[in-house]
Amino acid sequence: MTVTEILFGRLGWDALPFWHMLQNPTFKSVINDLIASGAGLMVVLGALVVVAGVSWLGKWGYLWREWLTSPDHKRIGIMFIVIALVMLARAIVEAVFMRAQQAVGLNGGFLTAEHFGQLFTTHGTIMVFFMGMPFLTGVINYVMPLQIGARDLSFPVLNLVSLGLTAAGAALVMVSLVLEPFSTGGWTGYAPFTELSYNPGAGVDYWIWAVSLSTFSSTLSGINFAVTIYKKRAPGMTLFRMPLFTWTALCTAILMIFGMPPLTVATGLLALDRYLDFHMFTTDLGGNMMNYVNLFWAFGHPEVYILILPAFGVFSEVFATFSGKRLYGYTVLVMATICIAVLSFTVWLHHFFTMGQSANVNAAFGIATMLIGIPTGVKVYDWMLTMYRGRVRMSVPMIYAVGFILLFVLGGMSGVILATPSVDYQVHNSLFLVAHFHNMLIPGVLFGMLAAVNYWFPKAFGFRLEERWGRRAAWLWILGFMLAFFPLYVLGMMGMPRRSVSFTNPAYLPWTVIAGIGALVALAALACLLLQLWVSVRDRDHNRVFAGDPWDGRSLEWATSAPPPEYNFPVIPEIYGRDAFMLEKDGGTPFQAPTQYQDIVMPANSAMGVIIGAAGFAAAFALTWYMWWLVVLSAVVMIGAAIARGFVRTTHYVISADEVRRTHEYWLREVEATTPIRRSQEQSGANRGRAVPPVEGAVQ
Amino acid sequence: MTAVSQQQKHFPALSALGACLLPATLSGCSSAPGFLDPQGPIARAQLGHFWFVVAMLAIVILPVLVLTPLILWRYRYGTSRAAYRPKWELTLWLDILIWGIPILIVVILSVVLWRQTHQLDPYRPLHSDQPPLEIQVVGYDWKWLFIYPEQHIATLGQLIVPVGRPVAFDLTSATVLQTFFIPALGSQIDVMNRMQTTLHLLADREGEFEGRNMQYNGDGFHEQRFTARAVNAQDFARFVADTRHEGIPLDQHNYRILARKGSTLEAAKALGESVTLPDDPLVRFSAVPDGLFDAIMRDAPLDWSELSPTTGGSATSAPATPHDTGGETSNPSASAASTTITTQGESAS
Amino acid sequence: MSRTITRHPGLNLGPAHDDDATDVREELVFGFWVFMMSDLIIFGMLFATYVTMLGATAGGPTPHDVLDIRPAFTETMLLLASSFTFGMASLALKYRQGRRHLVGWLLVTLVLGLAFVGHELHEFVSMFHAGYVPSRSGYLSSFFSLVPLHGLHVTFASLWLIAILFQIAVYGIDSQVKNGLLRLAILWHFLDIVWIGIFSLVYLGGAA
Amino acid sequence: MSYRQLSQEERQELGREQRSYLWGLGLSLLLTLLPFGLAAFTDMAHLTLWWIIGACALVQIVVHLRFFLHITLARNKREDLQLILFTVLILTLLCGGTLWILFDLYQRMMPNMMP
Ligand code: HEA
Ligand code: HEA
Ligand code: CUA
Ligand SMILES: [Cu+2]
Repeated sequence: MTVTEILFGRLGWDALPFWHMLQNPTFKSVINDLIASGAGLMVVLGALVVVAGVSWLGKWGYLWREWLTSPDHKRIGIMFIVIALVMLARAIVEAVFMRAQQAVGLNGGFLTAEHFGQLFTTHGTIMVFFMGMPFLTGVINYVMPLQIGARDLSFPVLNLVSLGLTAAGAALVMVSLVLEPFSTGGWTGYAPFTELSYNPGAGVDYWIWAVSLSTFSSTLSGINFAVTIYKKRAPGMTLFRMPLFTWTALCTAILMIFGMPPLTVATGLLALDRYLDFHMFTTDLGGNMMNYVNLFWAFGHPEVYILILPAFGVFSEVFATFSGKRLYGYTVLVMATICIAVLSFTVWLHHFFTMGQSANVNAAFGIATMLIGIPTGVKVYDWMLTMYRGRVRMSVPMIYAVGFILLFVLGGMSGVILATPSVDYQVHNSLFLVAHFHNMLIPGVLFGMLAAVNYWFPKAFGFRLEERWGRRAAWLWILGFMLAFFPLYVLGMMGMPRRSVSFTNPAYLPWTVIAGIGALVALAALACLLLQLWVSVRDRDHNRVFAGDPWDGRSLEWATSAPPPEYNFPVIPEIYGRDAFMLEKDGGTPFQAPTQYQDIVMPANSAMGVIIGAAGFAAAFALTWYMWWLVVLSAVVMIGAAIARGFVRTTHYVISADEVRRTHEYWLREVEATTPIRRSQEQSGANRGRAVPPVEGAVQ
Repeated sequence: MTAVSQQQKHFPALSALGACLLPATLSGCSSAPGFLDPQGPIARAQLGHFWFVVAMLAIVILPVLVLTPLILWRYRYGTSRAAYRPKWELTLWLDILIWGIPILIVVILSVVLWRQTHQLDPYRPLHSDQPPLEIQVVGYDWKWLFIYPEQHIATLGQLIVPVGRPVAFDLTSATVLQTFFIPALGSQIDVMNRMQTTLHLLADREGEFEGRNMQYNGDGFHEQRFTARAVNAQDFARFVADTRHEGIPLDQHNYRILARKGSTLEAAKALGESVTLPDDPLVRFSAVPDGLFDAIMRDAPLDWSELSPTTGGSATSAPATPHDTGGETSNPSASAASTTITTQGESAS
Repeated sequence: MSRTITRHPGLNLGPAHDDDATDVREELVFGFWVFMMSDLIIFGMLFATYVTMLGATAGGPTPHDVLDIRPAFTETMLLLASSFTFGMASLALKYRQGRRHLVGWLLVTLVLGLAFVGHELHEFVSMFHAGYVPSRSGYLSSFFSLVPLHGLHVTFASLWLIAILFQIAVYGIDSQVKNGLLRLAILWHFLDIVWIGIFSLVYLGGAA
Repeated sequence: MSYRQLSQEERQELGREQRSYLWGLGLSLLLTLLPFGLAAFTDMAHLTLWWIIGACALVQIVVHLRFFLHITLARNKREDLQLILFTVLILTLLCGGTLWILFDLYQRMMPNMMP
């Protein structure tokens, strides 16, 4: 063993994305390597720009104190969402490349099979683990403690660790653009294709460790959320007075706690196979690949509900708020959510109906799957009934919500079709399936998150998002989605398989072209979103809502300033019913000064997140490339940090009652000075975050 | 006459409805029949079931699609014509309705699902007065080998089956997980190394259908296609005889070439076959040793010393030899509904 | 003083102990318990996997050849005894029986835990010598993915115990040490429960 | 924390809790020794033996939960019992499902994997 081999393991020059082009310059390899190198360059440049920018502004200290080590759930939530957006940008570009490839994919196209394989694998992995999960974790992080009247999560430092682990996983995926290759095994990573004998390279290992980091992060977040909701609710906030978003957050948390372990087992055993010559899923010596598939989906199915439930919660809030009306069937909605969460552990086999098990098994799991349609349907009808007899304002979150309802039921329909084993035998692994899950993920998860951003952005940053560009983005989104994915239903019925770089049947071509156009429309929607963001930031003074209640909100998060102080509530509020803030407004008692202020104890900053994240990244990277010394080193750092943490005794600091009073009284004065507005003025500069009392408002 | 009609009688009317609903789609797939243009009883029953599910779901989905815009309009902000009840949150009979109807539909769907799943279980042999033709399928990266054990022949690239006679497939993989699928005939099924799955299909029309692997297995995945040809009994007998005479032996040397990574076309070239139709290559093997399939399943790498190098001798018992006569050239079992589909498909081409 | 109200799993210190920290403690311990439940799913899936791999011997050693219930019995006794001594330590903490008492019980527990790990390691080594290595068959792979994972947990728990002993040396028995001990106790008893599964299902069931 | 004189009541409670741990220890010993003895020293029919082992294990788990982890049925607003029951439910679903699925698959395609 040479020194370089010891130091760098199996990492060599051939990991550079342009290496093959230099070795073997064919037309295709040059194009593909140029694309890959461009992507790698973007990563490097992006990192450099960020580093240079922060240094230029001299903001390292600020970044460290106020963000990276801040245990404030609001800051952490925003950082989660930033990670999600960065990763989203990459995954979108990959999606557009895939659609472009298939639009010209009749007998060829411009991408190599290997490159295409990496594209769908990273796209799927990122969208699920590094876009969807951080996004919803971020939103829950930000909103849930505010909704239950808490100062922070139960375990703020653990929250930082979760953030660090997710960031580490995301960074690992990004690094794989510079030091190639990534896995081609899909986001599902089915063994034995991902076993060492079929895939000896570093790609699968990147995938295993990136996913593992994300899994640990989500498990910890789930625990944190669940305990917070159980133990930190404000006095009087019984379980059945919690806002629906908090309910969905609770169910998501429970799904995270119990749904992630099977994935840990699946990827862990796969790693044992690859690193220590185990035979869990290999084709020889008694390995059993079917169990990989089984374990993966025992996680995979709960996972899709982890993704969708918070979106359901967001839509529940949006429908009620923008219909100016109570949520129809609150209790029923809660029950339906719980039903969905529990049932989601009973259906995972529907992802492998074609494996060869007997009809009894298939039928049982098929029926269990269809059962989920019932509570989901009830939710849909409850949302419709929430609008019924209300006064519906078609603001941006509402456009997403309506687009969601209309498109989601179609995706649900294709889901039930897939749940029928005899039909699934025909459309399994086809583009019909791809259409189904994008039909759930985009109008469901993505629209949900976009609605959440539009809805809570003013709370987080103190100003509303600009409305016009937001509407354009929303409509383009709906259109782009339909163009991009409805053709895939047809293609799937025609037998076109998923994950296929090219095809020979000319009949597919018109449909793949339409789908390609759809992806471009979605890209235009993205452009509108960015414009919306830009215009909003530019005009932020015009759209300030310091008083904190721009939408005539119903739940507790609207009862504090925008943005809220780090301790959220100067005094923990007392709760007397559902829609707590609306109750106060109904009773004419919002914005009260308490009789007495008290010192507030807040968690102190901690570097644990950064340390564990950095060490986690180093360990994963080292494992991928076989740099054993670094593996040991980072393990020692992690354990050492955990032990050292046990010796830290200054874990809190105190904000004096005086300071709290000053801040609060300033805000109350500002609220007093704010003219309340009617909903017709909601989108104008007159909206400074205070609503006219409901009784007057109702008169229209 | 093949008595498989048991499986085809499901929902012919719905199939016809589907055929009318999707003319554009059908014209699209004229070049090779698929799910939407079934060529056998299994696929036909599956298509029927598909439309049945769609129809049942329409009952609960259409109200959403229609009523949502109506509600949005009627209760839009600023209107004064409709009632406004900001505190209304529950009406019992509405709740009974929104739980009851979906439950009812799921119950109906479940009953049908249970029956159909058992009926269309790929392991379930098809009823027929003809004995099934046995074919053993082996998946490689990235090609399919079809062994006809009774005939001691094998093919690569094309699967030739007699029309109207059930085919019993035994399947395995010599490499990673794959899925064997001929959409026009029915069910896809996983093939896995060291394991054997079973599939029963039947073609009731002559024709060429696309077949493929559906489960991603690497760089050559998109090329892992084959053509399934349903031919009449005489043609099938001729195919068997020709293959016995003209095929190359499937011996250790050729097997090793065959098992290398690569597409069918590459394998055909490496085996020294002159390929006339690059899109539709065919390699024929004679003298397939007995027990080859079992050996592939049992041990990797193959132990050739255990395999007897038979040269087409009929080591197997008599009744299993191919039926050279008695095949039907017509389409005895095509139902009215499926005829509609074919005509549409054909007229569009 | 009446009976302590139980607010969380494991031993509850009750109102005799400081302070305003009770709420924090309740959250911490409950959170840790939730974490244990998540961990339990991992073990559960590995148990199920193990059962499905019983036949995957690939012509190699069968469970009957591999498993020896006598060393496993010794390990069971060690672990059970350590659970009990940890319980005594918890009581020493709760009833403020003094630092010597507490540290004494903890040290006994630690020794028992380390003895368990050592004994198990010894068993694995002799298995390796007999050629029963994970790369031999799917069955052995599943054995070595389940049983050593439990051993790894015990190792980490022992490390944690050592860390807490050092904390006691530095800070005495303060609130944070108590929080740590309450959680570690839960981990310890939990690992004992997992071991009941391993001993019964893997060893007794396999040797029968 | 230093040594502290216990009140009468506290002393009683301490005794009670010590006895509780002893009970736990004794029952656990019994429930371990019984199946172990049967497995090691008798030629009992396998099926019966497995039933006994399984039953003893389950009872012993409950014993540990009760005497070492202090999980009781007392109704003082505790989430942990619900949590355990929920975990048991999910475990049953996941493990039961896994066993059902995989053994069914074995039967259909690789009978040699049946133990
Ligand atoms: C949440 C999940 C998610 C999302 C959103 C998407 C979005 C898209 N996906 Fe993806 N996809 C997956 C999850 C997702 N996908 C998964 C899991 C797979 C399977 C992988 C595998 O096979 O293993 C897959 C596979 C997959 C394939 C491979 C199909 C095959 O197997 O052949 C393709 C092909 O074109 C594709 C296309 C697209 C396109 C065009 C979009 C477009 O909709 C994307 C366009 C998106 C935008 C333009 C984003 C808009 C911007 C914002 C929302 C952010 C702005 C917000 C603020 C500023 C506040 N996807
Ligand atoms: C957010 C994500 C999400 C959601 C919410 C769903 C929801 C559902 N999914 Fe989907 N699914 C995925 C994401 C999602 N799925 C992904 C990512 C995959 C593929 C992964 C891969 O292979 O890479 C997949 C794959 C997948 C399969 C596997 C197919 C195959 O591999 O061959 C199946 C099969 O049963 C299925 C079914 C369903 C069903 C029945 C629902 C139901 O929950 C839908 C319920 C909703 C409705 C039914 C509509 C509204 C209801 C009414 C209006 C009331 C009336 C309804 C009835 C009476 C039924 N999904
Ligand atoms: Cu899959 Cu056997
Ligand atoms: Cu699913």
